Amino acid sequence: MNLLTDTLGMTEFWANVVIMLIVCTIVFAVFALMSGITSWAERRIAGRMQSRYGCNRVGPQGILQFVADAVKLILKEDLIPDGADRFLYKITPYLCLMGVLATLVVLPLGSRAMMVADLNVGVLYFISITSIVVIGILMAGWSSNNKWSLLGGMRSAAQIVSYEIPVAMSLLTPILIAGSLSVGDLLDSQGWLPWEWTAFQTPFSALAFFVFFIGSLAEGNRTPFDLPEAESELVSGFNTEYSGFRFAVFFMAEYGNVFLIGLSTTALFLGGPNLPGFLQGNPFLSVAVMMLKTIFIMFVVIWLRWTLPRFRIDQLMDLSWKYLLPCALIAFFGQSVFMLVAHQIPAITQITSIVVFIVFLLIMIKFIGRIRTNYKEQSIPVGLN
Amino acid sequence: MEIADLFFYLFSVMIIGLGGVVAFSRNLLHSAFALFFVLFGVAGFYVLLGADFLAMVQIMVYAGGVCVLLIFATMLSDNISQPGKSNLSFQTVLSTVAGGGIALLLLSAFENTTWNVVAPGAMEPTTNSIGKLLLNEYILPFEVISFLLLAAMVSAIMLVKKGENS
Amino acid sequence: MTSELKTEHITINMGPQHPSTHGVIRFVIKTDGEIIHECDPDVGYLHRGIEKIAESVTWQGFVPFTDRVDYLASMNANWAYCMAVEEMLGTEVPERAEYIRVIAGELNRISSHLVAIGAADMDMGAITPFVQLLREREYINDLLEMICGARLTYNYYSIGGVNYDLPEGFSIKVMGFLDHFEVAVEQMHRLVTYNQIFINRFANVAAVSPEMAMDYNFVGPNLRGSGVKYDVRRNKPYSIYDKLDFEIPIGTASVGTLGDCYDRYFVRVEEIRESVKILRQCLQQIPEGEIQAKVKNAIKPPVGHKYIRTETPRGDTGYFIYSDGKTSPSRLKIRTGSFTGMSIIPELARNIFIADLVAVIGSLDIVAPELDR
Amino acid sequence: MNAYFNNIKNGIQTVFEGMSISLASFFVHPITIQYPEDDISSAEKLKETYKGQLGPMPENYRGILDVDLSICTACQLCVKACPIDCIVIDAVKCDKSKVQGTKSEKPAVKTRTCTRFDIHMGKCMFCALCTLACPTGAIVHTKVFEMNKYQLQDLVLSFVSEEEKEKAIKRDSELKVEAAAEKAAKAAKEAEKTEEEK
Repeated sequence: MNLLTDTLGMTEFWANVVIMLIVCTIVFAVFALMSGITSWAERRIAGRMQSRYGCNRVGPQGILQFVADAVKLILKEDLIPDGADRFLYKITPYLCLMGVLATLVVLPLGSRAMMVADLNVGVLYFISITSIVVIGILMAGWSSNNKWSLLGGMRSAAQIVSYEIPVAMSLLTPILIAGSLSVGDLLDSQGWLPWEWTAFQTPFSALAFFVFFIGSLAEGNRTPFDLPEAESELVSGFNTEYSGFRFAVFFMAEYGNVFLIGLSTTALFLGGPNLPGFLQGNPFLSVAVMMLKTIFIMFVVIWLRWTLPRFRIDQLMDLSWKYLLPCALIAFFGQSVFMLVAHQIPAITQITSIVVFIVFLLIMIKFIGRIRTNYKEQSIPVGLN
Repeated sequence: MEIADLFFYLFSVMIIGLGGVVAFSRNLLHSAFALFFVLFGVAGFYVLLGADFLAMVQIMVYAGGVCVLLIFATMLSDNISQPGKSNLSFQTVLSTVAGGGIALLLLSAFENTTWNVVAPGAMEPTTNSIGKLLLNEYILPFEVISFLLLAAMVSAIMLVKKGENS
Repeated sequence: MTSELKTEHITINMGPQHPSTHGVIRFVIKTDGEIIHECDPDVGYLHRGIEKIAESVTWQGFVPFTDRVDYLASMNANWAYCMAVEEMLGTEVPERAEYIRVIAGELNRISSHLVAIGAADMDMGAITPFVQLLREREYINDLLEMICGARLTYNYYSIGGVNYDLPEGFSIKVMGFLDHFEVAVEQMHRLVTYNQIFINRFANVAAVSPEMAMDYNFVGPNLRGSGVKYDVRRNKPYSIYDKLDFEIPIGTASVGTLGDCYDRYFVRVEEIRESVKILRQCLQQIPEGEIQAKVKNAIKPPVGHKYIRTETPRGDTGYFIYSDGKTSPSRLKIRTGSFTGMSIIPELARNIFIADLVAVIGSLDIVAPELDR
Repeated sequence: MNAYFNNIKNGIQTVFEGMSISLASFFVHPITIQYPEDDISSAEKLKETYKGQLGPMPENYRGILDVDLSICTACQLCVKACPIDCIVIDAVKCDKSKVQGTKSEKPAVKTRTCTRFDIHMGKCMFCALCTLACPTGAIVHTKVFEMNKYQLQDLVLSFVSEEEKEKAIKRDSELKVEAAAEKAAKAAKEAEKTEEEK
């Protein structure tokens, strides 16, 4: 800022504009790259889970596949269906992308200092800005003049609107722990050790973490909640009619959403970029830690997609209203009571968090055991050769 | 010109222009979608005024909730799957009277209010104080309203369930 | 408050190109939002006139065409046709040939059921089990390729026996494969069949009562899914099935109502296990000997007609043959299982979700070419 | 209420089991054959790459058809067996050994030689009925399955070249002349004989 105003002789206004543009470019570049890489990773992971290779032709291990895809989609003819609402049809993909991108404003790519804006209503902003995506998908579905698209749009809107509630409710628990709505404060309320993360602090916050993760999967239209795009039912849902660059934008928004799920889960529940004391403030390390956790969560999201079947629309609503919402409320209420108790007996906080983490570890050990047995079963030779 | 001024004008243009679309568009869904952006622009104004909490609630409740419901309701109306559905109004007289009345009311309110002009300065975040006010001074109204909303919700479910059973 | 909201039904074309119609079928559905009011299946997109072709090719020459009736279970279709002609001629098939026929037929039944349950999984959005099950099917294709050289349209059965003998070491290879297969498929069932989401999608959807199933002339796994214990292999044994020990699985309403999608699906899962049992028995019992009965080059069956029923993966497949003593059939009619399954869809697809219709099609295991022939 | 909690319990358990299975298959080696790179006809290479999961192409694979004209007797059995009439054979009666340069122990006149042996691979449905019908094993399925062509006409395989055809026809006419001459000679001889007898 000072550099721009002093040395280049800019007015404060223009300096602001330039800084805004630079920040936007950086964030957008990271976002676009991450969504591209996610789409590549998804295909590779899906391939390996299905005993195939996945894309491995363009570039080393096929990593440039998304570039090739983007080039192909940009060069493709942009079709607008007959009878479509042309104006709405054209602007919709950008609206969806905008909704996803806008979320990045309050999510840190690294430490607290590396947020675009540390709003003091950050969490609220994060929840509410999703409505742009809802409108975008509704518009896409309606303006395509295709009944499958319309059904997809309606499904998506109903789904996102109803899953916003358990997500918002589950976020109350970390808000209660941090005592603030600012994402930066939420980061500061967690330590670098796993049992200092919000997710493992109490059984209730673990429950909230669970609800939040499932809810954000649903908001990101990922399997098992990918009803708006349910391939076997609605052909491709709201983006059935889109082709060319507009489809590429939808695609980017979709995979960017996976990145956002990872980023938000990490920042709000998994300790974010927090480092041990003596390394605190090292920007590279904090970015590395943040990205590592994010990529892990993204892997889990992709992994879930290639594991589970899809819900039906009424079961989806059941899950939201009958299962997740009560869970979120229990988590919120339990956390409040726990904090009242912990106010009297301070030692209980530490003990609970370690116990919760040990329980989590035990589950993981069991889980790894299952993976080992399944792997052994899969490696039984076929004996055809 | 401050950066905030730029946004002020941007949001103003957005609200007025899209407000015009809401009022004059012949396509019901175009109006509904435009309304979403009008509400969004109003939220932008709240931000400029330093009412951050209010702005977020505006987006969450009005833009994300009410407006989507509105669009749902619009889509339930006849023949809406065809784009280009027009919504010609035939009750010109009645709507002129109603609209003019409201406009007069607002104008008189605008004229008769003594506006508290505050010097521009660093505006404090409001979330904290709103929360404190709600849970201390206004706890009773707050609880009463939440109870009312709960009752409304339960009764709505009851009504729907009744319809289902018969 | 009493006045009804006026809504209109939307008419949607599901197909002929649609990811879940398993080929070229069209469903015209009238929906109220997500709920289907009326569904009108439209067949005939894949009509190739196979029954008419029979009238202009020789008796042996028609065998490769039966491959194309149901491309997922060509062996079984070959078998049905060959049996019908053999009955007309009065030819005795050598015992080794019968064993080979059962082995090939049951291998093909497994591979067909793998596609059926895999496609049902994929319709429910679980793509990994589908691909993994197809991988297992690929091994079966390899095995069948070893015995006849083709992977899909086998033309393996000939009138009076089979075309080729089993290659050397085939039994060991099949046994080795079965050891792998049982475990691998069981794992895929843990991945999707017993998954709670999957069960919720399939259980209690589109239940067909036993009476209804018989009224609509259901056959094969669909009929057994409704709890009717009827299998041509047991009730009217042909080939060597009366010597073999296997169960007829029926729907048990384990998670929902009797005859729902899950029952139909699960009968296929059980049938794969039974087929594995049959295969093991056959491979142990298989005798040495001829594989082909003496049949003249130009077959001329006596004047008359014959109707043969066999149990193919898609149910009771019947071949009606009318011969007027010439070198080609005078009239041939094929009765297939998919067609009877299709006829119940308008009945089942009333007041269910669009997503359920996909489940219904998947659980009925409809193969488009078999509908139209 | 019990069903409600059972649903949650089963849901979590089965999802965890499913996740462990899909992660286990994540570590299993893929079985896709990288087609142009991997040689699928060699068993050793496949065994090495795919850990014995994949079988090589079997010896009796039913690929594109091939004809060994040296043992073909032009008996037309394959033409009769083919249900879709994709094989066309024209033959002349002539000495195959002279045309093809192979030695035949059969008497020259009785062997038939193809002047045309066309198979329309675009029509062929690889049913192997022709190979089963062939008494000498002249027509066989090879292991070749790559037969992309730019022109539909290129899918018609002609096993008899123009040159050979001409040769055969020439030889045939020669033989005919020879036979006629022989016949004439024989007739003359017989006539002589009868005259002598007379």
